[in-house]
Parts: sequence; C-alpha cells; structure tokens
Amino acid sequence: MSLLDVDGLVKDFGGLRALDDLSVSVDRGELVGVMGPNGAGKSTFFNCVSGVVAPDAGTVRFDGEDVTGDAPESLAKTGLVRTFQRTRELETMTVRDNVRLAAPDQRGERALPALLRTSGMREEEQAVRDRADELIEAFELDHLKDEYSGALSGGQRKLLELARVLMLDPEVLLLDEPFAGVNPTLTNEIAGRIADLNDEGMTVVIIEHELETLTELVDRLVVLEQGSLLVEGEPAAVLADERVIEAYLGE
Amino acid sequence: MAFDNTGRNTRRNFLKAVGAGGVAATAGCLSFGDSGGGSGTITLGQPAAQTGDWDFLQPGVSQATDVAVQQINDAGGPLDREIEVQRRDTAVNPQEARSVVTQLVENDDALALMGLFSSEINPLFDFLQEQQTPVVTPWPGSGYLDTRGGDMGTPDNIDDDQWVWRTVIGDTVHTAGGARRALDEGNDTLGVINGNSEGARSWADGFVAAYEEGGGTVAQRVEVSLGQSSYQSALDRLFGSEFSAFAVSIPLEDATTLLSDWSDGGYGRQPILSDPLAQNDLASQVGGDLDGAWAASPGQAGPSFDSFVETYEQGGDAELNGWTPPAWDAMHVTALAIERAGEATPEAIQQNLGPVSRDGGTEVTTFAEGKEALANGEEISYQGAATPTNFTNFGNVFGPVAINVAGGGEFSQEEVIPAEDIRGLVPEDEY
Amino acid sequence: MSLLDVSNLDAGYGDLQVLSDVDLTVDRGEYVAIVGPNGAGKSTAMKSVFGIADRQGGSITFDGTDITAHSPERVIHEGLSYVPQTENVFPSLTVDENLRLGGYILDDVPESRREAIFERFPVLADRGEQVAGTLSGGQQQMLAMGCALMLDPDLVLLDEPSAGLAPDLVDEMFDRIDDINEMGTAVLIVEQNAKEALRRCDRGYVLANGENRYEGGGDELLNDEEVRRQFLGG
Amino acid sequence: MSVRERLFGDGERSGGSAERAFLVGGVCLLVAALLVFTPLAVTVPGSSFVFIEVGTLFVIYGLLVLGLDLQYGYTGLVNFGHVVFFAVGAYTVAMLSAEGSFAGVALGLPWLLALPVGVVAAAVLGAIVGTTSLRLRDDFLAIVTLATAEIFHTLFVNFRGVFGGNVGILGVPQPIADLAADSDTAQIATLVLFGGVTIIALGFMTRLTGSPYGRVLRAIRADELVTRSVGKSTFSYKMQAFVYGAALAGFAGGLFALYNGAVAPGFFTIQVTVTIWIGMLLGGASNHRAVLGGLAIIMGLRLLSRFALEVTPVSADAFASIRLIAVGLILVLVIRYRPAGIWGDERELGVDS
Amino acid sequence: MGLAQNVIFGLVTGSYIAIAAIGFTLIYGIVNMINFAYGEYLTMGAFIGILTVGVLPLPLPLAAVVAMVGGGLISLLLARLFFTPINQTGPVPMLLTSIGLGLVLRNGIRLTAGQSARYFDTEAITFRFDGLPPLSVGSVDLLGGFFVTSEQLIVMGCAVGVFLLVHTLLTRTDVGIAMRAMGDNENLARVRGIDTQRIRDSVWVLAGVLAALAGVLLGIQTNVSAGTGFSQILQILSAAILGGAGSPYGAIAGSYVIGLVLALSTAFLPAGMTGISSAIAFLILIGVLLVKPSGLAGQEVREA
Repeated sequence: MSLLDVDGLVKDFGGLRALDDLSVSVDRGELVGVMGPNGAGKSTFFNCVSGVVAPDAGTVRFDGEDVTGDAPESLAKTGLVRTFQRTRELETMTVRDNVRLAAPDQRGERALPALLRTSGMREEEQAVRDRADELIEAFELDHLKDEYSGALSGGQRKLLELARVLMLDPEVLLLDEPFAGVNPTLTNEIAGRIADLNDEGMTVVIIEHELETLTELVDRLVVLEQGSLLVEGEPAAVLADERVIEAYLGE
Repeated sequence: MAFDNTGRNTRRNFLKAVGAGGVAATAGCLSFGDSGGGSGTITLGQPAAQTGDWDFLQPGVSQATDVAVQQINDAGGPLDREIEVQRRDTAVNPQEARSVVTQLVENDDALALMGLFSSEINPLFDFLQEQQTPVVTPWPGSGYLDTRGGDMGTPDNIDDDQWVWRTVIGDTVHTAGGARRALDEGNDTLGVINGNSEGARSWADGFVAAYEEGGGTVAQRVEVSLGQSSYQSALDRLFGSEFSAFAVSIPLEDATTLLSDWSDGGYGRQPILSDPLAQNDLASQVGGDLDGAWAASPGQAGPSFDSFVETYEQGGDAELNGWTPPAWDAMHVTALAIERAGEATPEAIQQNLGPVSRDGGTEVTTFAEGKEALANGEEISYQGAATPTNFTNFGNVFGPVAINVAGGGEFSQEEVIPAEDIRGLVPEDEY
Repeated sequence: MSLLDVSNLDAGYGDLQVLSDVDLTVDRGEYVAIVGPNGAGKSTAMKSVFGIADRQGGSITFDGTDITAHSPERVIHEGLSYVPQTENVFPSLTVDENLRLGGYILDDVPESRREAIFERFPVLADRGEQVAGTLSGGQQQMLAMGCALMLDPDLVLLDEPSAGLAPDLVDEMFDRIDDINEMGTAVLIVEQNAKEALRRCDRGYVLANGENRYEGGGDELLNDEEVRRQFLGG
Repeated sequence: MSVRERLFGDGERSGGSAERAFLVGGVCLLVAALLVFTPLAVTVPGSSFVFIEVGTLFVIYGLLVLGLDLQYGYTGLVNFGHVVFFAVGAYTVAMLSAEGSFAGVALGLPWLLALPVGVVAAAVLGAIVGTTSLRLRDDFLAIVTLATAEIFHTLFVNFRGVFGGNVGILGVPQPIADLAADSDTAQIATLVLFGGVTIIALGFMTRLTGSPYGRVLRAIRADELVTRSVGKSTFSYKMQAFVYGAALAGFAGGLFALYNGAVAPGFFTIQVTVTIWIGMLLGGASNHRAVLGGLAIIMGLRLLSRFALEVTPVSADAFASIRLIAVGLILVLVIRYRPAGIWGDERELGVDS
Repeated sequence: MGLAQNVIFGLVTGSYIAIAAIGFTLIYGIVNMINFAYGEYLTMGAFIGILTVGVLPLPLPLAAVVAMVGGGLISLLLARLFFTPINQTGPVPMLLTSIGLGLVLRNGIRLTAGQSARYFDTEAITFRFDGLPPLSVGSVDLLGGFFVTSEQLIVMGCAVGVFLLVHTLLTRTDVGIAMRAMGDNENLARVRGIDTQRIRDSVWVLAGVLAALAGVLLGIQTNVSAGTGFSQILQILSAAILGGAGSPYGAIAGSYVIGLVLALSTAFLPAGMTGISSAIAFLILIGVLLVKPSGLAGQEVREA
C-alpha cells in the first residue's frame, strides 16, 4: 500500500479549476518529482495535501488514514511536513529558534512544565538544542545561528527551511521548489542532502522547475497540466514523452 | 467608625523632623505648598472637573471659589493669613480622584478639600476617611451621603466623624420640595425620564421616592444613556403611558436635546425639571413649549445669594449653575471654621465646621462679618448663598427650594419653599 | 534606435537578485517573446521594465527616455502599458469601469478607442455592466488586455497571457495579440507556451537562471535543438 | 560557560532574571507579611504618599500590561478591551465579598474565596471571547474586544440591582488595612505586597515566554501558517495566551477591589486600556521588563505633570487639557519614531524605525 | 407605542451615522486603517459651522458648506502630518496613532473652544400623520400615527443626497472609480497609472467633508461641545464594521441597522433596560462578526 495516496482531488478558486480530478500516489521511501507548467496546480496540490486549503472533492490518505481536510498541524504531527515555495521564515526569530520551534511534542511547549521548568522539560529542551545545532551546522548556518532570520539571503532561507522541517523528522517531506533562487553550488548541495535523506528512508516529494537537478534526483516524475495528471514514470521516459514536450513548449 | 489619627500626626512630624530624604527629596522638590501648621499661606485643595464628563460645570465653581478666596483674603484672611486654593483635575474619575486627593493632602498640604463628585466620593469613601481631612464639597446630591459624613453632632469629638460635608442640598431633600409642588399642582400620575449618570439618577430616585411617599403614582420611568443624537424613541415610550406631567433629570446638554425632541414631537404635558436645568439656555433653545415648566432648584436662594451674585459677576463671565453658590459657601464656611479654631489644621476645621454654621449665634453672611464677630467673642452662624448652611449631623444642609418657572425663553423664580418646610419632609436621623 | 532598450539589467525583489546582466531590445512595431524555463526570471524582466520589480543595476530606456528609476505610475506615461499575469483586473469594478481606468491617465479617451477594443474583444462589448470578478478567466484576460490598449501604447507588455486558459482559448488569445501587433503596437510577451509564442513572434529571447541564454528570430529559436534541450534540462 | 548557560543556552536568556524575580518577589511578600501580621508599623513622609498611591496602582496595572504583552507582544493578538477582564475580576470579588453595599449585590463571603472566583470569572469571559473571536482577523478581534468592554461597562452602569450602577459596589473588605497597625503601614504593605505579586508574575511570564512555550507564541506572531505547518496547534496557544492574560487581569481586578474597598464603573473605563497599551508600546512590546518600564513612564509622567502645574504659566483649566494633549502626542511620536518602543527590539518585532 | 414612529426615529439616527460611517469606511478600505480620531473630525466640523454662523455670520446652509470645506482641508492636513508618513507600518500602529491624535484633538478643542456647549439657533416644523389606523400586534402598534420634523427631514434628505453623490462619485468619476480600484488592488492601480497618494488624499478630503456635514447636522439636533464626535465614534465604527469594513454601501446598511436597533430597543426593551440600547448595538455587531466576519455586505458590493 502506498504511503501517500491522493485520489480524485478537485479544487476550484472562483471560476478557475486549479485541480481537476488529480490522483497521485507515493510509496514509502520513494523520491518523487512533480513538474508542470505554471498554473498546472502543483502548489495547490501541495496545499490540499498538507491541509492548508481544503479540497472541494477527492480524498487524501496518509499511511492508510483518511486525512482529507485535516489541519496542517495535525498532519505535521503525524509526519507529513511541507516547505513553502516562497520561503516563509519566522523573520522575527533567530535561526536557532526557527529550527528549535519545529521540535515535536515538547513538554516545554505546555504552560505548566514551562512555568515549573521541570527537569524533564529541561532535558528535553537540551536534546532539542543539540539536535537543532546539529542541523544548523549540517546546513552550514552555524555562523548565523543567532541572527534573526529576516536578515538571511534567499538561499540561506531555503536551507533554514529545510533544517526546520527536518527537525520534525517527517515520514513524508513535501518540498515546494527547494532550489528556486539558489545558486548552482548550493543547489547541488541541497540535492545531495535530499538524496541522503531519501536513502535513510524518508519519503520525499519535490516540486521543482530546475529540471536538470530534478531528473537526476528523483525516482519518478509526475507531470501535471491543467490541474490533472499528464504523465508519470521514469524521468527519462517522461522527458521524452511528446505530451510533456508539448506541455512545456506549447503545441 | 473610629479612626486613629495619630498615624497622620506622626507622619507630619516625621516630615518636619527628617526634612527631605529619599523619595521625600523628590517629592519635597516638587511640593510647593507650605505646611499648614505654622504661619504663612493656608492651602486648600480643590479636586476639579477640568476635563471629563462634567467639565462644563467647573468654570462656574472655579470662579465662585476664586472670588470667595479673593473676598476672604481681602478681609484679612483666617488667622490673618492668606488662603490659597490648589486646583487639580480629577476628570470626574474616581481613580484620578484618589491620587489627586493624596497629592492635595500630602504634597500640597491642603487642609480641606473643596470638591469631589458623588461618583468619586462614594467608591472612595473609606479612603477619604483615612485622609482625616475634611471634604467640603459643593457637588454631590447622592442619597448615599444622606446618612454619611459630618461630625455626628459632636464637634469636639472627631473619633466618630466622617469627614465629608456638602454645601449643596442632597437630592433626597430638595426633590421632596419638587415632589410636594407636583402633588400640590394636582398631578397624581407622573412620567419620569432620566439619564443613567449618577447625578441624574439620584435626583430621579429622590423625586420618585418623595412623590410616591406623598401619594403620587409614577406611570412610566424611562432611563436613557447620555450623549445620544436623539431621544425620540425614549420619549415615545414615555408618552405611551398616561400621566399629567413628567419629570426630567439629565444633564443640561442632553436635556436641551431631549426637550427639543419633546417639543418637536408635540407630546404635550408639563415638564418638571431637575435642579440643574433651570438655565436660560435651555429655555431659549427649547422655546415656547417649555413655558410653564418648572424646576425645583436649591442653591440660588440662600440668604446671601444676591450679594454673592454681585461679587461673582465681578470675577469673570463663567456661567452660574446650581453648584456655583454652594462652592462659595464651602469656601466661606471653611475659612470661618479656621478662624474660629484659631489654628489651621484639618482636625480644627473638621471640629469647627458645625459650630460656625449651625443655628445659634450671630448670623453672618461674609467672612469679614464672621471674623469680626468671632473677634468679639461671639458664636456665629454663617448664612450662605445657596442655603442658610446649617449642617446636619451628617454634614448635610437644608435650604429653601426655589421654584423657577420657564417663560418667554428664561426662568424666573415664582415661589420659594422655605427651608423649614423642607426639613419637615425628612426624618431627623435620616439626613 | 530601439523603442525599448534594456541593458545590463540586474533586478529582483528586495535583497533577492533574480536577473543578472540581462539585455533586451524591442523595436517599434516589433513582436518579441521572452521564453525560458519556470523560474528563469522572465516575469521579473518584464516587471522591472515597468518599475514593479526592484532594479538593482543596468539601465532601461524607452523611446530615448531613461526610465530606469521610474515608478509604474510614471512609466505608463511614456507610452507603454503592462498586463500582469494574474490579478490584472479590478474584480469589484464593472467591465466599463475597468476599461475606464485603463485610460485613467488620459484626460479624454476617444469613444472610438473603446469601440475598437470592443471590436477586437466582442465578448466584452455586451458585458459593460458586469462586475469583472464574475468574468471567466479568459474574459478577464481579454479585459486586462483591453485595459492596456486604452492608452494606444507604443509597446504593450504581456505577462503569460495564455496561463490558465483552456486550450481553445489559447489560440484565440494569440490571434488577438497578432491583431494588436498588426495595428502597429510593439508587443513584448513572456510566455510559458514557448512554441506558440516563438512561432508567432518576430524575435525571441531565451532566459535561463536569470541570464540571457539565446536570442534570435522566432522560428530560428523554435527549431534550435539547444533551446529544446534547455527547456527539458537534457 | 556556566552550568546554567550550558543547560539553558541562549534560548533561555531570561532564565536568570526569572529566578531573580522570584527571589525579589518572595522577599517583597515576606516583608509585606511582616508588616501586615506583626504590630510593626512604619511611618512614611507625607509627601511621598502620592507616589506610593500611584505606585500601588502601577503594580496593579503592571499585571494588566504583563497579560496584554503576552497576548499582543508575544502572540500578536490585538486585545482592545483588556479593561473588561480587570473589571470582571474586580466586580466578581467585590460582589462576593462586600458587606452592606449601598447598592447592588453584596454576598459577604470570605475574600479568600472571592479572589480565586474572580480570577476564574475573568478567565471564563476570556475563553468565551476567545472561542468566538480568535479566528477573526487582527483588527476585528480588536473591535470585538472593544465592544465587549463597552457592553460590560453599560451593564455595570445600568443594572443597578446587580452591579450598583454608577455608585458601584461598596463595602468590600480591605484585609490589609484591617490587619496592619496603621494606615501608613497598610499603604506600604499594600505596595510591597502587590509589588511582590507583580514581580512574581513577571518571573512567571519570563519563564513562560523564555521557554519553548514562548517560542511557539512568538512563532504565531511571526507567521501562523508556518507554525501550524510544523505541527503546533496555534488556535490552542492563542486561546491559552488570551485566557492567561484575562485571568491575570481578573486577578489584578480582585486585588484592586480588596485594596480600594469599592468598585465602580469609573475605575474601569477605556482609559485603563489606553494607558496600558501606551505603556506597552512605549516600553517595547514583547519584552516584559520593557512594558513595565513603559507603563511606569507613562503613569509617572501623568503624575509628575500634575506637579508641573505650579511652574507653568497657564491656568489650571488649560493645564488639564494640555496634559492630555501631551499624552496623545507621546503616543503618536513613539509609534512614528520608535515603533519598537524604548527598550524593544526592532528585529524581534519586525519593524523599522 | 408605534412601530412606524420608531422606525422613523431609527432612520433619522441611522442617517447621521451613515453620513459619517461612509467616510470612516472609505478610510478603512483605502488607507487600511481604523481611524479612532474620526469622531473629532465631526466635532471640528460642527465647531467650524458654529463659528461661521456666529462670527461671519452666514446662513446655516452656507455655514454647513464652509464646515465641509474646512473639514476636508483639516482631514487632509492631519493625514499628511500623522498618517501618510506611517502608511506602510500596518493597521495596528495606524490605529494607535489615531487614538493618540484623537486625544490631542479632543483636548485641543476643549482648550480653545472652552467647555460649555454651543447651540445652533434653529426652528423645527413638525409634520403629523395621525390619520393612519393602528395595526396592533400585542402591545406593539405596527402602524399608527407618526410625525416627522423638518430637521429630521433635512437630516434624512442630506443622507440621501450624500448617498447619491457618493454613489455618483464612486461610479461615475475617475477619482471615485480609482478609489474603489485601490480598495481592490493597489498594485494594479499603480500599473494603471493611478497616483495612489493622490487618491488617498482625496479619500481623506472626502471623509473630512462627510464628517463635517455629520457634525453640523448632529450639532443642529443636539449641541456642539468638545465631546460631540467622540460620543458617536463607537456607533460609527460599529456601523462600518457591521456593513463589511471598506464598503460604503455596507456602511449605509450597517448605520441604519444600528439606528433602528437603538430606536427599537429603547422603545421595546423591558422597563429598566432602556439604558442599554447601545450595548445591544454592540451585541449585534459581535453577532454579525461571528456569523459572517465579512460583515453584512460581504466583500464586494456594487449596488446599495
């Protein structure tokens, strides 16, 4: 059974149909790329799956459970985590706090332990701190860790966002254009990390325009057009598909 | 209620002994008033409504206070010292009033307070007791003060004193005069419309109580909130009932709106106005329909009212209102109390307010007369501008009630119900 | 001299630089397309011409006037108009009112111009009182173009006019653009539908990664293997 | 690196100050207890009384501003009716504990029972307002809270049988004044006791906001969607911040009633809300000590400005208006030139000056 | 108690509020701020009217025009001094600035104009319609006779005139259409060459003009003092929010709802509760916000 199973998703915005009977499924451990021209519905697909918007029809199943329309926070708690296309940093918080925030199920996030500063809470916070610093270091942001994230450059924000979601130790990671606005060196680096995560067993779905990187990275490509599935399959085969070329170059 | 006043004395002594140090240094630098015990200027405090809901009434009260101070000082001042009034804004807010009172008493060394409204006094009553400083105020009509305040008839003993005195007639009393007249006119059923501020309500409560006591029936009573652009709906509701006259108790500005609405609506029937509404402005704004409406007003009918008005008008052009003559009286009676005491302290004033005002002794209408009589070893009885100013045991005054009738765009006095008649309306120990 | 001359343009949003060293020209009456993969900076190039994106370096001249530092409300006075990709009509205003605002900067818009627009976009003609927000996507796009043409500009900038349109409407849209260009108005178009755009335009630019990649005649680019590869990352 | 720093790191930058607050607050409580429960009496110079008076009000309002800062400074909730929770706490305590009030309900129950009920009442009102309104946009929340405060003010004034109308509820017990040796001692004891309470509240707030809990609140202020997408139930946090702030205000109201001995609508006007908002912004939202500092400045300024009357050439009437004009101008100028307040962090609040 | 009569009272009250609320809501929609100092704009307008009548002296209608012109100019001046410089800071700082400005203006007016109320000298004529048959349901008379005064007719007439003029302005003139366009999408407005600052200035002027008119009308019906406008601000604000903030047509609807609620609740609430009519208006506001946060008019309303 697939880990993430999207079936017959429909979403209208006003008169515009952003998703039109879209069905996609992702298996555990897979690394899937989602591509398609602008307006094909890629981000809406992510938004519906991650609970940011509720689909008008269709179901989203995660690990066998029907999670259609569930709130983003409950999805995130069950292990389905996403990033945003235009990075959304908590600009009024430091890099460290951005990353630490994402640590799940902390006792210190409840008022009473926070007030009493229980030893359990402190130990937990220490662990969170170590893990966050590890991630920050891994993404080479350690020289910036006390900076407010509002001061970061575009590429650094992408890294920070990745570090933040990894703090959640997600089962499925939905990445919305992780390479946009990132220089080639960094792109390769991020790609490498994503590959590593996938090797370690994390399921990853990536929306990306940077086809060169994407095709090298993913196991499978899903191409959307006009809100529905156009083609899916091995990257090479997909790219050779006439329908895909047409979708990108026009008829 | 017993209050230990040693605390206060020690505090003052402490100040004298230590001088300035710590917080006292800051405060000392900022304190400009002289200490009240020795010679020099005598400072009195006036918590005032320079901003806030009733600020339009303050100019008259300020002017009356200032001309009184001027006249008293011209006559040599109590104990041959100058009086000075320190006026501070409370915005008619009890919170502000609390700190203003503290500042006046503690920093300005005011020996008595010549102000405070019902809405300030009532919730601060305990606090005011702790100040152990007489409050001689021209403002409050509240029924709450009917049985609170004054010296309990024992001037020498301040242990049982409650330090609030008012030189204005309590609503309970003068409304009784109004109610009596309403009944005399043959109105056995009335409508009542009043604002929901404390002053307006307290008048209406007093009036209704006295009226019903006298056998009248209130067919309909409508409360309205202040500051509305129209009172038509409330009037419509009021006049849905049958009655021959209706009582109006709401501040002047709203009353003008309300009575203009009433006039426009052609509801008819005769208005009976609460005391502060006997103002020519109202009569001229509302016009001919108001002719025949009357207000039972205290305060403009005391024995020395005419000489007060003469002096008052020389002091400026602030409008005279129902609280203006009582402000004058408050100042005089306080100055006389100091003169009689022979010392200027809060306790001395508290102990002498009764003796200089109550019946018995030479009747005096000005400070100069009083000072002279006291110098001759006579007892005096101050005859005020608003009332004869005979303080009851609870620090209240009775006075004649003047019936002012509207006609031709102004009010004129038609009848005066003597103080004695009014006194008869209220049992001895309830006011 | 070119009508529009963009040289060495660096541009982006705030700290973010999207374009570096981009050159573009459009001659009077010319039909020029900018194509390139998503995220190549095509729209940014157009927005910086109109003063919406932040211009970080280089220069932009239009009809001999340096407009590098002009705000949008000044640029429009120079004789170019711009049709944004999305949110390009005022949804709570009627079609008529939208068109009226198209000619906002003119003291007086000749009635003939409105009629010419209705002639070109007949679907708008009988919807003058309809609120724009209730129009279909295609109709809104037509309206947006109509608004841009109210000024009878020398150059019109079109940002992905075919995006989100049903396939049959796409053709019509391109036909309308051809009409506009044939009437003598220069057109600069950013298109995802590269094939169609390149087929119809006089000249095209391929942008990738915020830089000029290729430049040439429309057909020339269309048939270039390198360009095809560029798109599909091969 | 000290052991504590090692343990808490920079995220717990306020850890030390919380402990210090508990210590100072505790000492204050002890001193107050000493003053209240022993025959010990102190005498203070009369001229400092007004400072003690305003100081007592300041520490009560301090509880309000701390709660408001939790709501606005940390969580970004625009509460324009904070005074209503203060009022509900005060009225509840007053009505339960008062004896022989002139008007309104006075049940004469022990004040020790009334005080917690007052806190709960304010918290419940906070929960009701929160449940219905926290999903609304910022400025609508402002309107709903403002309207709630106005509704309650109207109820207090109009339902005389219950709330005593404009007179309010009188005859509320004043435990400190009753226990202390004399009124000077009672005043000082009140200031020290309430001051201690406020400092302890400051300590709790510092702990709360310096912990992962506070991190979530700040994240909600920065971007609620991101916070949700990393698995935090933001609505629940907003609700908590709102209810805690309301409860703290209710507690402050209860203290006020027991200190003043009476409550009346005049104590709970929109002016209170405005004062604590100005104090918070002046000091710098999202910084507990700064908001207290800001509040101290604005209240101190109002007090000191009264002293300035003697040295100004204008009449007392004019002066009263000029004072209020000055307060308005301060608010305008702070927002324009120091949007993060005097001690606030511009990066923390995301504003440019 | 006649329902018809109270409906008329409600409509009159609604008319004052509506004239002011249109200005308030336009500021909300286009400048994106809640202007808490707006009540003081009414007060200033009323005082200019009083001054013009008293000092120049001009007849009342002309004085009203002078007040409107003055109100517009003052509004623009205040916006330039206080609000335009912080346009970019967001709604909360703008709201707080307006609270500060309100404090300054209110007390400034008190300082210069004194504390006592002023009155316009006017005469009202009352028109009665007594011939109507009662139509009773319980104690409520649905029809019944009613009256209306010339002042009330003037107020309602002014309101209708204002609605028509504002409607014309917003639908027939470039400036007005541009105002609505800015409420929709400020960036696109700039792309169309609209000088957004000029439009914002126009909105301030319009809001000032309307506030001054409302202030003068209010002054004629009641009186003029430093607190005149402040006592109305919560009702104006409620009406604007109730109608769907930013929509002038919604504000008109909201104003009449508030006016009718005030009148009918005063007339028909149980005895002893008549003083709480303003609280009822707020309750309705809260209720509407909870059920339909976008207000009565929803997001976009074209026709009233």
